[in-house]
Amino acid sequence: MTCLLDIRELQAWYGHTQVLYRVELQVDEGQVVSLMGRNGMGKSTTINAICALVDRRLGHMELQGRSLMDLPSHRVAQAGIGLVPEGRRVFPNLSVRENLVAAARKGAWDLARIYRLFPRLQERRKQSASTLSGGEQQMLVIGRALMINPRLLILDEATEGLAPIIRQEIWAAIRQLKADGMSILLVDKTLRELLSVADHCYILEKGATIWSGRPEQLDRNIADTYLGV
Amino acid sequence: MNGRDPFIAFICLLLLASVALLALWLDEPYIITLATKVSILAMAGVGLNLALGHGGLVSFGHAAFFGIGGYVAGILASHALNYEPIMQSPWLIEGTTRMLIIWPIAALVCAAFAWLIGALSLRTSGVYFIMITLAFAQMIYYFAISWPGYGGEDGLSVYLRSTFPGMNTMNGIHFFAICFVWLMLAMGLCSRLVQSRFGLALQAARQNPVRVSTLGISPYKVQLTAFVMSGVITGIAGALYTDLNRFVSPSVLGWHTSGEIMVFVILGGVARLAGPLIGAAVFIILEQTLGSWSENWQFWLGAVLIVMVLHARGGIISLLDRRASRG
Amino acid sequence: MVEANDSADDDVLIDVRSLCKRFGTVVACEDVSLQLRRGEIHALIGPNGAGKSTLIRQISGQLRQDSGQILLAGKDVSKLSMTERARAGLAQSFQVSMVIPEFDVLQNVMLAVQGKSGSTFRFFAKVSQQEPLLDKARDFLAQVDLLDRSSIMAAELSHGERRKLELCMALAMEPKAFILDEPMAGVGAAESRAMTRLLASLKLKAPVLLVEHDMDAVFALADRLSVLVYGRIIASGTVAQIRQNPDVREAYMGDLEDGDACASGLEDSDASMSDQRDIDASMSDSNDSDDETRA
Amino acid sequence: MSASLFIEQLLNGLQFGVMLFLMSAGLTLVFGVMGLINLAHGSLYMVGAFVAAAVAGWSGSFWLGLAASLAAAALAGALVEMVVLRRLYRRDHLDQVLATFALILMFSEGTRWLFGAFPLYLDVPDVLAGSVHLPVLDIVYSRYRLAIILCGFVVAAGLYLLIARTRLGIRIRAGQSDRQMIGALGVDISTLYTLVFALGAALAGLAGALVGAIQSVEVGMGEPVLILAFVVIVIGGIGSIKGALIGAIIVGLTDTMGRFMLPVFFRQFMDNAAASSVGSALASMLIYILMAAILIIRPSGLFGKPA
Amino acid sequence: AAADPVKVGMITTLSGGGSSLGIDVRDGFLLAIGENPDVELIIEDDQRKPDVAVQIADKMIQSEKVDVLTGIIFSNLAMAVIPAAVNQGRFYLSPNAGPSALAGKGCHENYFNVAWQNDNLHEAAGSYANSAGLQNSFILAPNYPAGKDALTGYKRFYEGELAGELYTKLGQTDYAAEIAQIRASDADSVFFFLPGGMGISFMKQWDQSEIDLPVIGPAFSFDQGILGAVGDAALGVKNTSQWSKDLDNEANKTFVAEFEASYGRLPSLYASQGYDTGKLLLSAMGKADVKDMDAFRSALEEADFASTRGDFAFDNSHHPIQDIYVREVVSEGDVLTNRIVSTALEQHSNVYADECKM
Ligand SMILES: Nc1ncnc2c1ncn2[C@@H]1O[C@H](COP(=O)(O)OP(=O)(O)OP(=O)(O)O)[C@@H](O)[C@H]1O
Ligand SMILES: Nc1ncnc2c1ncn2[C@@H]1O[C@H](COP(=O)(O)OP(=O)(O)OP(=O)(O)O)[C@@H](O)[C@H]1O
Ligand SMILES: [Mg+2]
Ligand SMILES: [Mg+2]
Repeated sequence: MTCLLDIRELQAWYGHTQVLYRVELQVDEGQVVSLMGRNGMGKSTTINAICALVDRRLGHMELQGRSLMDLPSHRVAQAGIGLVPEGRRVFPNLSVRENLVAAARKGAWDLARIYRLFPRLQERRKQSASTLSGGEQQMLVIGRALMINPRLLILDEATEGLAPIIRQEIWAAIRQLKADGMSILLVDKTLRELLSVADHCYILEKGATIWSGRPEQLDRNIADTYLGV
Repeated sequence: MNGRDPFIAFICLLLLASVALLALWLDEPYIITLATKVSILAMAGVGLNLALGHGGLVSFGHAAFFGIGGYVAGILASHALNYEPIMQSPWLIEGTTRMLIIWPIAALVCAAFAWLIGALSLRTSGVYFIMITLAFAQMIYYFAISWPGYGGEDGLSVYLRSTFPGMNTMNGIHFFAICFVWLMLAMGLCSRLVQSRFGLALQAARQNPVRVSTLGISPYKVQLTAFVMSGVITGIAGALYTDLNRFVSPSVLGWHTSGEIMVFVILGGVARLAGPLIGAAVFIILEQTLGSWSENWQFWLGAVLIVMVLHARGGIISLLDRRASRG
Repeated sequence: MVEANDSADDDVLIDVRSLCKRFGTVVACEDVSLQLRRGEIHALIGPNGAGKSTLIRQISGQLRQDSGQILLAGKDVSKLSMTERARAGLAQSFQVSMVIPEFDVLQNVMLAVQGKSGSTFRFFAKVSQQEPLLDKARDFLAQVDLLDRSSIMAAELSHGERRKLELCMALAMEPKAFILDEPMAGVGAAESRAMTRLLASLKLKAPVLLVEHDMDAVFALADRLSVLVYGRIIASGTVAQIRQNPDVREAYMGDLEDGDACASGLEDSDASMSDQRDIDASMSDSNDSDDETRA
Repeated sequence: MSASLFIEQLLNGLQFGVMLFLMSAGLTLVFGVMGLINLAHGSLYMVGAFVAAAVAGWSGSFWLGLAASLAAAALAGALVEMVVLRRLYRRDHLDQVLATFALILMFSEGTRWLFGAFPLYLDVPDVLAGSVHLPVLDIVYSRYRLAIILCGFVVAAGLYLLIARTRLGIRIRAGQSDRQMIGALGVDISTLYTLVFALGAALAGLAGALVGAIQSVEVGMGEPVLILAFVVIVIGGIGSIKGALIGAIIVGLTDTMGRFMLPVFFRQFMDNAAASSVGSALASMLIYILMAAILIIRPSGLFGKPA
Repeated sequence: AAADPVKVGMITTLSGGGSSLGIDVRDGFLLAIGENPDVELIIEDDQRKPDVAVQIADKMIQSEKVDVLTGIIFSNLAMAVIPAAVNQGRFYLSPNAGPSALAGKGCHENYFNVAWQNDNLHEAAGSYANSAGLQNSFILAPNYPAGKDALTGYKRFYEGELAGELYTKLGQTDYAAEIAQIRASDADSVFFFLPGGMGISFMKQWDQSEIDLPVIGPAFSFDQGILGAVGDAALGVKNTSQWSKDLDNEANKTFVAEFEASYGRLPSLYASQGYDTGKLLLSAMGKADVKDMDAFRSALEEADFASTRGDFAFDNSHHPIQDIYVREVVSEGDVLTNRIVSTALEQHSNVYADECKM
């Protein structure tokens, strides 16, 4: 299997404060990788660094052998990364449909398929995104990221605020995507699901990769120390 | 506000005072006039900064208060100089040239206007607030232009500065002292205000009014109070400006004046204690030096301002800040 | 309007009576009645878009209802503004974090304390020198374990930390009733147990109306549950009653096995011990995985 | 006052309104849709008028001047965006205010430098000179003004379609609310914004050239327009093209009818000169009174979405 | 004869809108002064802001210690500066702007107006209307003091009826509504005072409306600097002025020729006023030392210089007594300019002079 995303020795800053010190992360083609760690350890920052949303200055970051370090965020996305950001950043002044088509690119995922996944969005397609319920917004951002038909889908707490029944659907969808061959990088707090779907796990502690391995390898000890479980 | 702000403000005030004293020693009365002008405009800026910087109420109509304060001073003084009472029935109201009477009246009138304008304008927010405050200022401007009573567009001359006990206000340095003390008072007041409980609520209301109201604090009341205070400070500066020029005209009410006061604040540093002072001083120095240097000085002024915006994020004061934190 | 026999019930702190709200054609709230009693945690669950946040916004005053009434401790507050309701004793946390971004953590909490004490219109004394205010704020921060972050700007907090701050601000208001919209969202697996404990302790101070999708937390905490679907309350009762209700399972929980809580895996409460054992088993398979760690 | 004069004044008001819309069309795009406070919009309008006048004077063809004005304003706009404004999107609105205020100074003085201090000449093209006789009510109307109305409506329709219906429009609006996010989804928002800003500038230039033919082409002509354009957009509700058009027409009608009717009204109580003076004083305040009233009743304009 | 050089401070509008007027005044003045070593000239831009003008005046008086001030274009700036300046013992020579307040009760011994009292050209227009047999004028001006003075001035001499009287908004650019009212009235002529861009806009729109009525106005909207921008719309319009390029006297011929040679454009009314101001100053300097205020004042009062407008004298309020002409806009080759057709008022002074106690 070829390596899709390869991150080594990544450091990143918010303004003058360094947040990432040494992040190591590999995502292989078709793999589901999960990124774990307690609150504030730098999971979202790592993801933002991949997408060029924070200032990353040092380290290596390659997508299929092509360096991402100097690319602006839109080029990163064009290279095939779809992001579901933390905290539902819908475009509030756009309608649901407009949110979905704003950045859409041709591929397997189109409006019809998104609506099939989330019928709720079809019901609300003309409504302004700012008036959606929290869960509906979450569906919308997932749909929006899928609409750009990425090679690597990044989900940062994508199931937050969703009802259990929808959450099950999302996990089912993730399994389906995996089966379709999409690579996925996941941050989530539902460890059970996470561990059952992931091929590989990374744990971050204070901005550095502290552990990595297959989910089966995650033992009580490590979980206790770094995930506080 | 920022921890170093009082210190920077102190240095700036010291500098301003020493410039004026130096000018006195070198017998350069015009420099004193300029220093006085800086004090007055900076004070207007301090007023605006309270609303715009700390309160997030971007008022594009502060010329209204500057002008109203100015007209209050002008009207009172001109009546006194012409020996015509302002009103005869039902009460006799006479004009006056005593600053100690003019100031409270200017403050009261400005407070009333600011309260009215603020109460209505605060129903809106953001860009709409900018425009509705502009609308009120423009109404007053057009009223002043076409109302013949006090000179209309031609303005109102008062020939002599109003008086202050123990001072010869026509003497440049004396008048400078008055304006300078006012500036210090205004800055001191703002600095205390911002660090008080009220200031905390005001700044919070700027950032997240909904959150503030769910904490049991009414953002509307807090903002309106700040807006009135801001209007009063700017209004008193306006009254002083009339005395500086011994003249007031509708041009101080125009949107250019609002824009200029705003530019002082932004140029110096929004929500920073010494911001308006630095902004006004730099702007006036640029105007003077470039003006003597090139006929197309406005072009160069624009160019310098642009360079400043692009490179001094957070205003000129942030440059000083950076220097200080490095050194 | 208030009937004598209703208001006689001293135990009811928040009494929502046949509330209705629609947005155009969307009915977000249809004839909803609900009571929050002293000393209880009343959880409100329901599918996404059911109208939970809308209901909460009406109670807090952010939205005005189309019809119906809201009583707080027997007093009709339906016409009061948000500020007045907060002053009457409602504290709220939001689904999307609402903090004062450019204030540090301590200042955020101080503002809440100040709101509670109603001392905003003091213009001269420096807040930073007011020890009682500071002490109180620090005290609350300690309760949510954020004290060591107190000088960080709220905007720079991580998502989970911000949720805690939000809760802390509600705490600092020392209200008559808490209304919390998804307080657990974003709180990591590690912290969620502490958070659950914190929430449980809240009801000793004042009753809690809790909206939450994290079923573990809900089942562990709630004394009573109401289920909202398409703007209507379709069921309410104890945890046990609701878990068995087929309608609720169909509309909301899906095909969850008993005890198979979905919110989190490793840190399950007693309700999902079987689960826990599974994972323990899977972990012991890989006892020498430490080598794998990329140091 | 005859009925036909009244109707003609209504028409004049409508016409003035559409002209106002044309003047604010570019700003609607830049300010209303992109969310950028551009005080230098009036300067781009002035650039359009000056270039049109200079090129028309030199070549003798109005149409060549018009084309040149579009090109020059678009170029100036693109340049300004790339050199200055691009760095300010992420900053506070206030920095944009300061920067574009500085740009006004540079444009005004630069124009005076290039073209001299004296007003320039620009006349309507021969095909559009003179007036047409409207058969209804016996009204004579300027052909050129009718052309301006037409142009205003075409621009309104075009902008509406662009913003509401095209993918480009959706992206521009998305960028307004969250620039970073639309970038992270793979849209090159910087280039897009440069283009849109240039388009807004070109519209300002177009208005400058068209209106310049019936008004005075002089340094400083852009400033009153700027204020009016902001008024129009705010009344209509920021971000709404329909709002801007309707806002413009309301302003046009209010202003024209105010100027016309108020003196007539005051003549009931006072002599001619005084009535005219009081009426006109009130008329000049009228649009601001209107704006304040509208915002007090509807805090986000007629068609704006509540914040 | 003068011992010391005379220090002259010129405050005029050199930037922004309205700067073309200031530039003309300055250029005319410079032309008159020439390379005279006895005149030390300081020029400052007032930006058309009254407060700036006042501060510059203070500077010139206090720091530069000028003897003579001049240059202000606009009445509102003049009102801000002149009273204070003359009270501080400086001479002020006005090359433009003569507000009535400074002609009547507010007159001052040190204040000399070399252009006109504000009402003069409008009065001449009224008088011309009578002589042209006009019976029913429609008159309009912006709603501010100078506009009101203009209409009052016109009505003071005009004897016919008024078809309408309108005050427009200051800075207005669209006149469709006013033109419609004129069309609907039964006026036989239109008199307007709309300075600067307002006049240009009005004339263009008037022309396009194809209403066939005679238009009269003061020279301001039909002067050299502005005619180019109004274009053919102005052809044939009668306007009143105390000066014209084709005035037949030696001083004027030299002035026009020298001005064209020096600046490469035709001189305007304002340039002639600036020029006359300069010449007046030189004539006084030749007779008295500026430090001897009384002598210098008498020298100024004599107005012993060759004015571009022919006969020139000061009345008791120090405003000109002069002929005011009616000019017609004509085209000479491919440029538009003015030609004198008649004299509207002869040896005209101003109505406020009686109130002046000096
Ligand atoms: N805008 C910012 N400026 C400065 N520091 C920040 C900013 N955003 C986050 N941080 C800091 O960076 C660190 C890592 O934050 P990050 O959001 O990556 O954590 P996380 O692992 O995603 O946590 P969570 O599970 O709570 O979302 C935190 O300590 C946080 O305080
Ligand atoms: N202003 C509005 N205009 C139109 N529809 C609205 C508006 N506000 C909310 N809605 C709709 O009302 C419904 C209820 O929304 P609400 O936010 O109350 O849901 P919720 O139960 O909190 O859902 P979640 O669990 O996903 O947060 C949603 O379908 C939403 O789209
Ligand atoms: Mg995170
Ligand atoms: Mg919700």
